[in-house]
Order: sequence, then structure tokens, then C-alpha cells
Amino acid sequence: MIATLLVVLQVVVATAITPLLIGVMRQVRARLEGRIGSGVLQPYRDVRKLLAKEPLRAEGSSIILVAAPLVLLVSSLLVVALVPLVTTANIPAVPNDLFVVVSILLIGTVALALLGLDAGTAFGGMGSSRHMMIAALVEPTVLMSVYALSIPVGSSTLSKIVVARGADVTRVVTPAGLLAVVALVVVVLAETGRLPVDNPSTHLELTMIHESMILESAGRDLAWLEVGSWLRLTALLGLVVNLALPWGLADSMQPLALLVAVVTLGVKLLVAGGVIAAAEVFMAKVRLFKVPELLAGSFVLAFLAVTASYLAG
Amino acid sequence: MNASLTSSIVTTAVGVLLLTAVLQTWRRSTAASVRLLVVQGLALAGLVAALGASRGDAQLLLVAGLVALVKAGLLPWALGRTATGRLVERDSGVRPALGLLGAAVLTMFAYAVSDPLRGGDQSAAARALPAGVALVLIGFWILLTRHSAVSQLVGFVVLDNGIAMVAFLTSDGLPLTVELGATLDVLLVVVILRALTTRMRDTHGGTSVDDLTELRD
Amino acid sequence: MTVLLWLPVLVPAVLGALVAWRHSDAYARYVPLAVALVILTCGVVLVAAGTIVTSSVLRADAGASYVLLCIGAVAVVALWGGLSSTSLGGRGESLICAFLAAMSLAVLSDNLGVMWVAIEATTIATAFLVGHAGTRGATEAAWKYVVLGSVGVAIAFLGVVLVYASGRAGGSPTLSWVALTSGNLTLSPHLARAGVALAVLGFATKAGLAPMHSWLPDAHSQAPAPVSGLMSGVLLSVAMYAILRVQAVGGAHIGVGLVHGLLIAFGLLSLAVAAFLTLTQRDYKRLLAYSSIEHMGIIALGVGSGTTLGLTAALLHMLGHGVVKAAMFVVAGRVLNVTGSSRIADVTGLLKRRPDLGWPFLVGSAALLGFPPFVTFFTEVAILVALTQAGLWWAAGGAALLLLVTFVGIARQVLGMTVGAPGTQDHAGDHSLVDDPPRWFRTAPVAIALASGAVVSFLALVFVPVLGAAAAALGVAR
Amino acid sequence: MTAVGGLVTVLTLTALAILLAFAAPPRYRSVASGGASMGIGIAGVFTGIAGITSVPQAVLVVPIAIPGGLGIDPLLLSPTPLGGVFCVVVGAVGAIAALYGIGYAHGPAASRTGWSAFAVFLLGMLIVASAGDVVSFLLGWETMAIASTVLLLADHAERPAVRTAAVWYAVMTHLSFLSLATGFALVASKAHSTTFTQISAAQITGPTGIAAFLLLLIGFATKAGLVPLHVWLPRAHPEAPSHVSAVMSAAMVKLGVYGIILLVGSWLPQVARPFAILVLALGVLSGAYGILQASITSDLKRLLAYSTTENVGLAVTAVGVGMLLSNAGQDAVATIALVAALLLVVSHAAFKTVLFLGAGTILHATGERDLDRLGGLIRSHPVTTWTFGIAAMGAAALPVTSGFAAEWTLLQALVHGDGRANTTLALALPVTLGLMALTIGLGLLTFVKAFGMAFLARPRSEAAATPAPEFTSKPGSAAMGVAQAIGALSVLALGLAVGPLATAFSSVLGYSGIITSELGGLRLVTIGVLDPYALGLVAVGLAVPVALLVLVLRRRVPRRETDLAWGCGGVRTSPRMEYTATSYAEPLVRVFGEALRPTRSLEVSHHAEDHVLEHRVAFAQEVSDIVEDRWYAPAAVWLRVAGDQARRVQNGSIHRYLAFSFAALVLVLVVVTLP
Repeated sequence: MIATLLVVLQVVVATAITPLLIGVMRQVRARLEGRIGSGVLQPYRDVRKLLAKEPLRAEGSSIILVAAPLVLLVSSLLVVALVPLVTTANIPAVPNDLFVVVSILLIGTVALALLGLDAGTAFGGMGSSRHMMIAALVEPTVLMSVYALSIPVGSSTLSKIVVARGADVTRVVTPAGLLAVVALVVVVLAETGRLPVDNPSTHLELTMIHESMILESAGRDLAWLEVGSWLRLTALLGLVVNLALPWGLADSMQPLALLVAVVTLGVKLLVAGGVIAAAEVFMAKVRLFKVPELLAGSFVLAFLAVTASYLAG
Repeated sequence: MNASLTSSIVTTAVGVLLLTAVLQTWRRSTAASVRLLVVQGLALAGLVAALGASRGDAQLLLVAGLVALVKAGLLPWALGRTATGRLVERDSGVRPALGLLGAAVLTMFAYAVSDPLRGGDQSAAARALPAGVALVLIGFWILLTRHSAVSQLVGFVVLDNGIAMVAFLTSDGLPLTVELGATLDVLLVVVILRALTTRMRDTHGGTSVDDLTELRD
Repeated sequence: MTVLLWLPVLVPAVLGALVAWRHSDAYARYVPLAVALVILTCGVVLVAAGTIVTSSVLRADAGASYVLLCIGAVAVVALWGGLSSTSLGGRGESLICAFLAAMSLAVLSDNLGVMWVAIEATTIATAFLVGHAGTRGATEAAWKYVVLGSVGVAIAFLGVVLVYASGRAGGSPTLSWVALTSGNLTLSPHLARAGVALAVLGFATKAGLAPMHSWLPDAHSQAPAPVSGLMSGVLLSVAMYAILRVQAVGGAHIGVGLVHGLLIAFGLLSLAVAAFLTLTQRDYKRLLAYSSIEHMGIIALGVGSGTTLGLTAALLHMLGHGVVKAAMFVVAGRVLNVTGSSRIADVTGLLKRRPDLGWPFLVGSAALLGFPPFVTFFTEVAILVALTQAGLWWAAGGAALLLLVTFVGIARQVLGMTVGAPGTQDHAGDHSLVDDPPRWFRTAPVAIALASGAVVSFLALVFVPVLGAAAAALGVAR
Repeated sequence: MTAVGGLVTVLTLTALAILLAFAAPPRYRSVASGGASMGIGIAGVFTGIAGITSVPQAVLVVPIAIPGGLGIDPLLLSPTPLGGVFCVVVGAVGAIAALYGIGYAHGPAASRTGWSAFAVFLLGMLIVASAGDVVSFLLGWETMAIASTVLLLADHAERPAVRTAAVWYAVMTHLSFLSLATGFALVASKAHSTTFTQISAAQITGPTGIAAFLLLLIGFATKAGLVPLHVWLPRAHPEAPSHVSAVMSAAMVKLGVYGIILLVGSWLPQVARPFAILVLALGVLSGAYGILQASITSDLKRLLAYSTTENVGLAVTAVGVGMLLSNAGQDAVATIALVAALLLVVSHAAFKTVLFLGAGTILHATGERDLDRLGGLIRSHPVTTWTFGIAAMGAAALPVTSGFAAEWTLLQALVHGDGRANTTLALALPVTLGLMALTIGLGLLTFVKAFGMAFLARPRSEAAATPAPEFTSKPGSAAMGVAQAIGALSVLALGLAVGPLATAFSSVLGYSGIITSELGGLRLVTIGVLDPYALGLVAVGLAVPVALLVLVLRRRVPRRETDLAWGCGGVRTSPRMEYTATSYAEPLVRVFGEALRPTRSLEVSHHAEDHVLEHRVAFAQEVSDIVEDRWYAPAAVWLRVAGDQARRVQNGSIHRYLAFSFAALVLVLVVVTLP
């Protein structure tokens, strides 16, 4: 029961903090690029605006147009519920196993890809194709990083990994652990459509990946899509920061611990988001067919992490 | 009949048989080959008769008569008979020198392989055994190298003579029923082949077995 | 009982002579079938009796009875099936009778010499049957058949002579198989060795084993369908039976290593020849002929393994292959009648065009390729096991590889002929005879043959004792 | 029902099905004979269950004409627990496919031959799964081979492509049979018996064992469609009638896996130990290669065929992982890997059946199986869309389908294998995981493509725009939809029932480290828990507020229809501008160009007036199977050349023939002279 409440809290907090994270990232970027920016609260206003607009339905599109955004949103919420962000507690029977988390992320990925195909436009299909290719190529790195992280702990359950890392600092700074986290960072960038894999703020259809799949969506459909995607970023970024700095998570209902946990999460997330945004300023999107090289590189890092864990451990 | 006479008759007959066989690999005229067959048949009959006389075996003498009748009479007659009455054709086989060389090699081979078969038996008959094997091989060689149907038949008869020779030399011939059956079979085979030769002339316009290459893969 | 020994020899001989005399008679066509039924009946009764019957030079033990049964069964299929499609003009029928008589004699004789005479007589009887069509091809085939067959069998005769001569060492030369295998005789080992080897080589010619197989594709493809069926279905097996008899003589005196070595070599070579010549085969009757070479190779491997399992399976394979192959030649003959061509390329879409021919052809091919439930499947597996039992794993492996190549060839050609769209029109319709027998009468023999090829596999109650006894009679006493 | 009773029922129903195929009037033939075939499948399921649960095993002995005691024993049918699992798979797939076939079969597939062969096909597979000895195993093997060849030829036998496919299939099948027969011959002669119990008891080792192991592995790998022996699959599956493809892919191919499990687990365990890496490599490579080919093909059924290679590859991967772990003494995890193998088998059977049936419906409706010419079927074919969608989720291993549960279990086995003490494991496990992850990722793409291209967007051809209706007035037409629905439900049910399923499989394998967790999920002791129900509950819990929000918004802001999609402005794009399956896979062809070796041609023709302006650009790209091109095509050429050369043996010259005999004579004379 307590665990359930903790998880509910985690979902609420993460959902609430997510637009802020996006706002901060945009604002950091704007400032670094010499723009004033629209303020860190703009994403909240965007969502409110979208929810009030009437959704459109293009000719040739199907139920997918309505369903896919919802599936993405729910899958993202589910991921947020499973990943240890605020708390390391989890609902007893529900495994926050990393393989399960990855699979649930993939549901969202598939929903987006199908959405891209639904209207039968050239751009949608293109985005969907690129999106799935990247998803397919990211998969080995994801699972390999999970593998590397699970070896020292003997489990692929996320909360166990985080707790174990928090309990013993030497586990965090092992070469294997570092390699795995770096690989995971690349994965997160690719999965969430950040530079250098995808440019979330592009307006040129031919370079789009994520954006071109949601071209047909409007109103609340678009809102679900935006929030769903943001939540993915929160969950994955939160996971990475908690793996890298596995401290401050709550495992009980003590108000103080909870407060600490929420604040710690907020700080860690916003800082990490700011760093990413700052880095993006100095980065250009790589060519689509350079992406596999990037992913191959991160795969090699993860692979080395695994062998290092075995051979050094 | 004393042993030395038998022995010399046997040796002579074997010599004649082998000689005729070798000559047949040399001569290209089919008619000549058939005439040599008569000589060969007579020599075989003589051999049987000598063996029969030395053993005092009446049945063997009877067989000698049968051999003379079939091998020196019926078979050459059947071979020599043609639609026009006389056989005039020259076989284009391998060159005579090669044919002779083959026969020589085969004779040596026959001696080499037949030696263990004698099993230490030193009688004239046993010593002549390799000649029989040689005759079989030379008969086969004629079959292999000749291109006219009748020449092939000649080769077959030589081969058969060789087998008969081995039979008589090693065991004084087979039981009479078997001997009769075998002789009849050979005679029938030759007759059939002769008839086929005639048909071949109708269908293929000649009797060269080289023309028989339509059935192939 | 002794009458059962004489019936299969004398009935065909007498009836054959009668037909030769009164060949214009309308009933002449049915005489060979009647003869075949007589042989089959005798075979069945002898097998059922299960005792050794002897009379003069004739002798039937379990092995001989079994092969006689095979002759009868295959002859019934081939001749019944051939009734409707082919007329042999009286003389042919009498020759077939002579052929059957010779085969029965070869199987039932106790004397190696008589057996040899009978086998040579089969060549004589079939020579004109092969050349029956009188065409260029038929003449050519007959010539090659007689020359190669006679020369081969002559070599066997040399072998028989040497075996006989080898008995002189023991003082009493004999050709009686019973005496030769009794173990009471002493044979001169060198002569016996040469004799047995040459006899095997000679009879292997008649059995269609490579490298002496060359006459077979020509003869089988040119002969009228029922004759091809008979030759392929049983004549080859009868020659194999002769090899088994010679093997037993060898086994009693000089060991069986030589014979088995030869059989393994011939068997593998036969499989190789069949495999590579079916690959690009263009004539379906020749295809069937090569398949016969393949199956004789399999049987030779079974016997050559030297195990009881191999021998038993080989005997069963003789029956299964014989019956199916006879049916296949009958069907092929009808296909030839319908299409007017024996070229594979000229026959297409048989299943659509003539399902009554296409289906038997397809099913029969499956049987020949060793698919269950046909008995060939069980025997092929058993022979592979037998080969490995004997330590001849390399032969088993080689055989399997060659069987695969054969499969490629046969499957491709047969599928090309049967499935798919019919390409060309029928040549001239079915050359049915004037007194066309009813439809069931035409299809029955093929159907019965194919069905029995499958059913035999599971008739354990009947065949287990029969095969056991036959293998014991033909096997080498140890 | 006891196993023997089940087998007898199966035999009786097979006879009945054949009888009905011939006796029933053509209009009701499919209903009658297909119904009987369905009965065969159901009886097979019961036989399998009896085999899994009954102790001691029931035995049905069928005597054959070859005397016993010489090395060949009578036929012995006795489903073991493991065989029972496969009986159930075969039976269930067969029953569903038969049900579908009642509505689907048309033309030659609905002929007397078609339905008889279908029944015999099921019989053959059930014989294999319940065989207790070598000969009946081979008997079943060949029965299913010939029946499936007939079925393959049933549809469109006029098309040369079908005949080519049939020849490929028949030859590869026969290769499988002959290597099995030879391998079995080796072990049977060593064990002096053909029964599996005797063979296991003989504990064969040594060179014979190794030879037999490799031969049997080749035989099973061929049937299982593992690379590089998979070439028949992408040819045969597309050409067969769809309900037959379903059975071939979902059931028959699995029997290859069955054989491999028996081979390494029961028949030749000692010999198999050093070959664990080989088995693993076969599995992993098949998985990756299969899905790569599947991801780039645009032929729906070919895609499904290659995906079969992938899934079987994963199952064999699991077996290989199990072998490696058991070699390292980590038996608990090893058993989990083997349980994963069985889960993969069962789940693939479920979703691949539905996928092939769905492909059949598409083919039936549009006459097309080229994804480049399909699209928009979600509107006319809702049942097919949703069932195909669920099955595609299974194929993509998304929660909470059966495919997900199975792959999760395998992944757990992989990451819980301890590579610290064992260099082989330390290297093999990560490589396996990496390639498997790539396989999973590409699988996702493949099935998004398949589903998206077939059912979503606008039709890409006239045929797809005017499909035949999903249900017609033909007798049994609804059977198609029902069969697909049952299949799709089973994909979900197997995913939810993973706990009991895995428990049953582990007891089949004689292991007790797996238990069903509180809610019916899967608990791997000391490893982890997968509880689909709990996961589902959380998802529902999260979905409820979202749903409420949507309901509120729907009332306040209605949806507006528009007839324009975005194409750089509101342009009315033609279906020709849509992305196709080929273009969807284009990035992959580029990324994996090294492995796929596509052949490209680009022709540019210029305007007559101006050399700079392009008049027409023609681009063609073809990706063929490089295994086929590199290995099989040369072999085929070699065989043809060999056949042509061999003709010279039989060139018609009697002198040559006589020379053969003469040479044999001379050789024999030499041999007899030698002492």
C-alpha cells in the first residue's frame, strides 16, 4: 500500500515537473543563443492551449490517430511509474525490471511509428521509418547497458540496481559502471529525439524524425503526444541521473525523506536538462546515416562495460 | 593314349587356340575371322577329344563331337551366312599393331592372374589354364576394338571358346546337361545377334555398331 | 508339393509353345497373365508351406519361394497392366511365357549351372521383346542388350566353371548348391575365390549394377511397357538372387568379404551413376530405368552390408521396388501412348490433363523416392542402419548423399511432368485396343500395385516370418 | 483421454477426413473434411496433454514388415512430456488453421487432394511429436514432408515459381531426412535398437557420436529453417495456401526445434556439450539474419517466412544458452533458458498462426501480398486488423503478449548466467545479447512496417482500394474470422498465463526453480518476477485518469474532419506519394548494405534539348538472399554441370560400355589374385 502511494506520488511529481524541465531546457538554450526565450513556464501554457483547441482528423487516417497519442501517454506514465525517480520502492508484484521498462518504452515508440504511417503522407512515413530504424539500432545498446549494470547487482531490477549503487560508492565509479552510464546517455538522447540524433525544434520536414510523425495531430492529440514524449525524457533522464548519482531517493512515507527526494530529483533533473540544452547549442544534428555510427560507438562502450564487469569482477 | 601324347596334343591345341585368337585381333577381314573360328573350334574339339581319350571318358568324346559340330560348324556357318550369301566386309577397328599389342598385354596379364588359380597343379591341362583366361580376355578385346557387328560376334564366340577351354582344362567339362544347355544358349545368342544384324542392316543401312549411338543421355 | 516346383516352369513353357503355335487366337493375349497368376499362386503356396521342397534339380527353400512370389506378383502387375495398352502380336506373348519360365527355373534350380543356363535364357527370351518395336532405337537397344548381357553372363559362366573346377580338389566336383553350401566339400580356395568373384561380376551385369549397367537404360526404355516392367521389376532381382546364391557358396568356403566388398563397390557406383544421370535426364522411361539402377544399388548395399538386417531389408526391397516399378512402367507406357513422346519436355501437366495417369505416376514416384508409407521407406532406413551396423558408415554416408542427388533429379523431372498447366495437346489419343477392357480393369493393376507397395510395410504378421525364413535360407551360415 | 486413445482418435479422424474429402459434395467438402481435420488437431491437443501429464507413458506399438531383433524395432508411439508439449502446439495450430481453412480454402486447396493432404500433414506432425523410436520419427517426418509438398503445390501449381518453390522445398526436406536417417542409423546401430529410450541409455560418445550429432543437427536445422539451411522457407511459405503456411511455419518448423532439444538433452548429451557454441551460433545468426531479411522484404508472406527463421533462431539460441550454462554448471539458469525455448516455441506458434491467417485474408481480399501495393484495410477488415495487430505485437515482443514473456525469460537467463568464472560465457553471453537485441529491435521495425503498410494509410493499388468483404455468404466464411480471433486471443492468453505455462514447462524439463507468483505471473527464483496482471493493473490505473480527462475534453471540444493532410501545405497528395514498404526499409538496406549486398541500378535519361535537365530517372534496387546466391546457386550450377558431364558415361557407344565391363573384369581378376 505504501509502495503504491509512493509510486502514485512519483507519477504525480514527475508529471508536474516535466513541463518545467522542458521549459528550463528551452530557456537555457534560448539564452545561450542570445534570445530572450519564452520563459520556463511556457510548456504548461502550451499544453493548456492545445487541450482547448479542436483536434483535426485528416482524410485517410484511422482510429490510430486518436489511439496512438493516448497509448504513448499511458506508456510514458507507466514508465514513469516503474523507473525509480523519487522512490526506490515499487509495487510488490510489478517488476520495475529494466527489460520490462524498455519494452514499455517500445510500445510508445510503436504507437508513434504507426501514427506516422496512419495518414499515408510521405512525411509521416519517412519519419516513421527513420524513427523505427533508430529504435531498432538503439535496442542493442539499451539491453547491453542494462546487462552491464545488472551484472554487479545480480539483478536487472532497477530499484535494486539503484539501491546497490547508492549503498556502495565504489560500484558507481568502476570503469564498467561509467562506460555503461555513458552508453545509456547516448541511448537516452536517441530515444528522446534530442540532438545530435534528431532536432526537436526543426521546421524543415525533410530533416524531421519525431516531428514529422506528429504532423497530422492537432489539439489534444498533439498535447498527449507532447506530454508523452516529455515524460519519456523525464523518465529516462531521471533514470540516468539516479544511476549516476544514486542518492536521495525515498523508500518510506516519511515526509522529510519524501521532500528531500522530490527536491533532489528536481535539482538533478533540471541540472541535467540544462547541461544537455547547453551542449545542444554547440552541436549540430548529424546526418541520418551517421547515426548508426554513433549508436555503434555507444554499443561498443556498453559491450566493453559488460566484458569489463566479467573479466575485472 | 599315353600321357605325353595327350600332353602334346593338349599343348598343340592350346597353342592353336591362342594363335588363332591373336590372329583374329590382327586380321580385319570378317570372312577371315570367321574362317579362323572354324580352326579354333576344331582345335577345341581336338583338345576335348584328347582329354576324353586320355581319361577313357566316352561322354567327353561325345562332347568333343558336339563341340566340333557347334563351334566349328554351326556357329561359323551362322556367322558367315549373309543375306547375299557371302560375307565381304573389312572391319575398321583399332590399328592392327595396337590390336596385337593389346592381345599380347592381355595374354601376359592372363598368365599373371591365373598362376595362383592353378594351385600348384603341374599337369599340362593346368599349365594351359592361363591360355584359356587369355582367350577370354582376347575375345573381350575383340569385342572392344571391332566396329562391325559380325566382328563383335566373332569376339563373343572367342570369349566363349575361352570359357569352354577353361572348363575342359580345369574340370573336364561341366555336367552334360549344363554343357548342353550352355552350348544351346550360346548358339541361340549368336543366332539372335545374327538376326539383329540383319535387322540392323534394314534400319541403319549397315552393320557398323558405330551407328548405334542414338540411345544416349 | 513337388508339383508346385514344376508348375511355374512347365506351365509357361507349354503355354508359351501353344501360343507360338496358335498365336492368332484371341485368348493368346491373356495367356501371360494366366501364367503369371500360376506362378504367383505357386509362390504363395510354397511360401505358406514354409518347407523345403525338392525334386530332381529343382528345389524350393524359403528364399526361392519368396523370390518366386516376387516374380509372380510383379508379373501379374506388369502383364495385367500391359494388357490394355500393348499388343505383342502372339510371338511376343510366347516369348514372355518363355521369359517367365526361365526366371522360375533360375529361381527354383538347385544347380548353379542350370541357374546360369536359365538366366542366359532370359536374355534370349527378352532379346526380341526388347527389339519388338522394330525401330532403329529398338534394334540398337536389343543389340546392346544382348551383347553386353551375354558377355556379362558369360563371365558368370566362367565363374561357375571355376567353382565347379574348385570342387575337383575334394574329388567330387558338383554344381549343386545344397552340396556346395553344405560344408562337407573341400574346395580349392584360389579357384573358388576366382569363381565366386567372377560369378558375382557376371550376374551383377544382369542385375544392372554399375559399371556393367550400360545396357539397362536402353533396353528398359525401348521395350514394350509390360516387358520393361518385368525386366526392371524382377529380372534384376532374379540376377540379384543368383548373386545371393553364389554368395552363400562363397560364405561356406572362402568367406564373404570379397563378395560383400564387390557388392558395396557396385552398389555405390550404381547409386552414383543413377544420381548423376537422372539429374539432367530428358526421357522418362530412361529415368525409370536409372531409378532401377539406383534401387539395385540399394539392394546391393543391403546385401553387401553382410548383416541379417541388410539382407532382410534387401529382400523386402526387391518386392516393394519390383511391384511399384512394374506399375510405373505400365503407367509410363500409357503416357507414351497418350503423348506420343517419351521426352520429359513433351509431357506437362499430367495431373490436369490425364489425372488417371498423372496420379499413379506421382504416387509411384513417391514410392520410388522412398516416401512412407511405401515399403521402400522402411527398407531404405533399414539398409542405412544395416550399413552402419557393419561399420560401413562411409558407405551409408555416401549412399545418403547420392540418394539426395537422385532425389533432386527425379523430383524435378517428375514434378515438371505432372504438376502445372498442360502445355501441349494430346498426340493422338489413347491407343486403346479394339476390345477395350473396362476402365476398372485398366486401372486396377496399378492401383493394386501401389496399394500393396504401401500395405506390405505393415503386414508384419505375414512378412516377418516369411522374410526371416527367406533371409535365413539365403544368408550365409555362420 | 489417454495418449494412446488420443493417437487412435487422430488416426481414425485422419481416415475420416480423407474419406470426407472424397465423399462429401464439393460445396460442403471444406466444412466436412476441414471439420474432421480440426478434430485431428483437437485430438492432438488432448494427446499432448495426456502425454505431458501421464506417468508412466502410454505406448502404442505398430509392427512393421521388417523382423524385429535385427536392429530395427517395431514402431513405437508414446508421447513423452516434452513430445506432449509439441503435440499440443501442433494440434492447436492445426485445429485453428483447419477452422480457418474451412472458410479460406478455395480452388485446388479445397480439392479432395488438398484436404486429404492437410489431414495427413497434421497426422505426420503428430506422429513425429509422439514418436518413441527412430523409424516412426522418420515415418512421421517424411509423411509431413510429402503432405506439405502436395499442399504447397495445391495452390497455383501452374505458376513456375510455385514449382520451383516445391522443388527447393522437397530437396531441402529430403536433405533433412537423409541426414537424419544417416545420423539415426549411426546411433541406432551403436545402441542396437531404434527406440529412443535405448538410444539415450546407450550414452553414445566418440567419433560415431560426433558424426551422428552433426548429421542430426543438420537435419533438424534444415527443417527448423536455420541459417544457412533456411533457403526453402522464404520460397515455400509464400507460395503455400495461407492456412498451410500457418501450419508449416507455426507447427512443422517447430519440430526441428523439438529434435534439437531431444538431441542435446536426451539422445547425445555428452557429445553435444562441446557443440554448445555451434548451436548457439546457429540460433543467433538465424535470428539476426532472418529478421534482417524480413525487415527489408515487401512481400508479406516472405516477410513472415523470414520472421519464422528469426523466431526459431531465438528458440535455438535459448537452447544454446541453456547448453552453455549447463556446461558451466549453472543448471538453474540453464533450465530457465530451456523453459524460454519452449515459451518461444509456443508463443511463436500462436502469433505466427494468426499472422499467416491474416496474410491469407489479405491475399483473399485483394489478391495482393506485396506490401507496396496494399494499405487502408483497417476500414474494410476490422477483425483481421485487430487480430493481426495483436499477433504483430506478439511478434514484436511487446508486453503483455506471449512473445514478450518468452523473450523476457530468455533475457533473464542471459543476464543471470554468471560469466565471471568462465571466459566462454563472458564472451558468448554479451555477444548473444547484443545480436538478440538487434533482432528484437529489427523485429519491432518489421512488424510496424507489416501492420502499418497493410492496414493503415490509403490503399496503394486498385486491388487494395476495393477489397473483397471480410465476410461472405460462402458456407463457413465466418470461420476465418473466428479462427483469427481465437488465435489472437491465445496470443494474449499465453502472455498472461506465462506463470503456469513456465511452471508446466519446467516440470516437463524436470526442474522446480520456477513458480507461479501471487497473481499468476512468472517468478524465477532468485532472479525476478514478471507479472503481466500487475503490469496491466498499473497500466489501467494510469489510463483511468487519462480516460476521464479525454471524456471531459471530448464533450467540450469536438473533433473536426478535414480532407487534407500535411504535405508542405495542404495539398491533396496522391497515394503514389505515400511511403511504401520498400521505402520504409530503405534506411536499413543502406545501414546493413555490407551484409545484404543489394544490387542497385540507376538510369538517368536527359532531355533532348538540355543535358542538364533530367527527363526520367529509373532506380531499381533488389536485395536477394546472399546465402542462397553465394552457396546454393553455385551448388545448383555444379549439379547441373555434373549432370551434363555424367551424360558422357552413357554416350551410346557400345565400345565404351564394353570397356566399363572389361575394366571391371580386369579389376576383379587383379583383386582375386591379390592374397
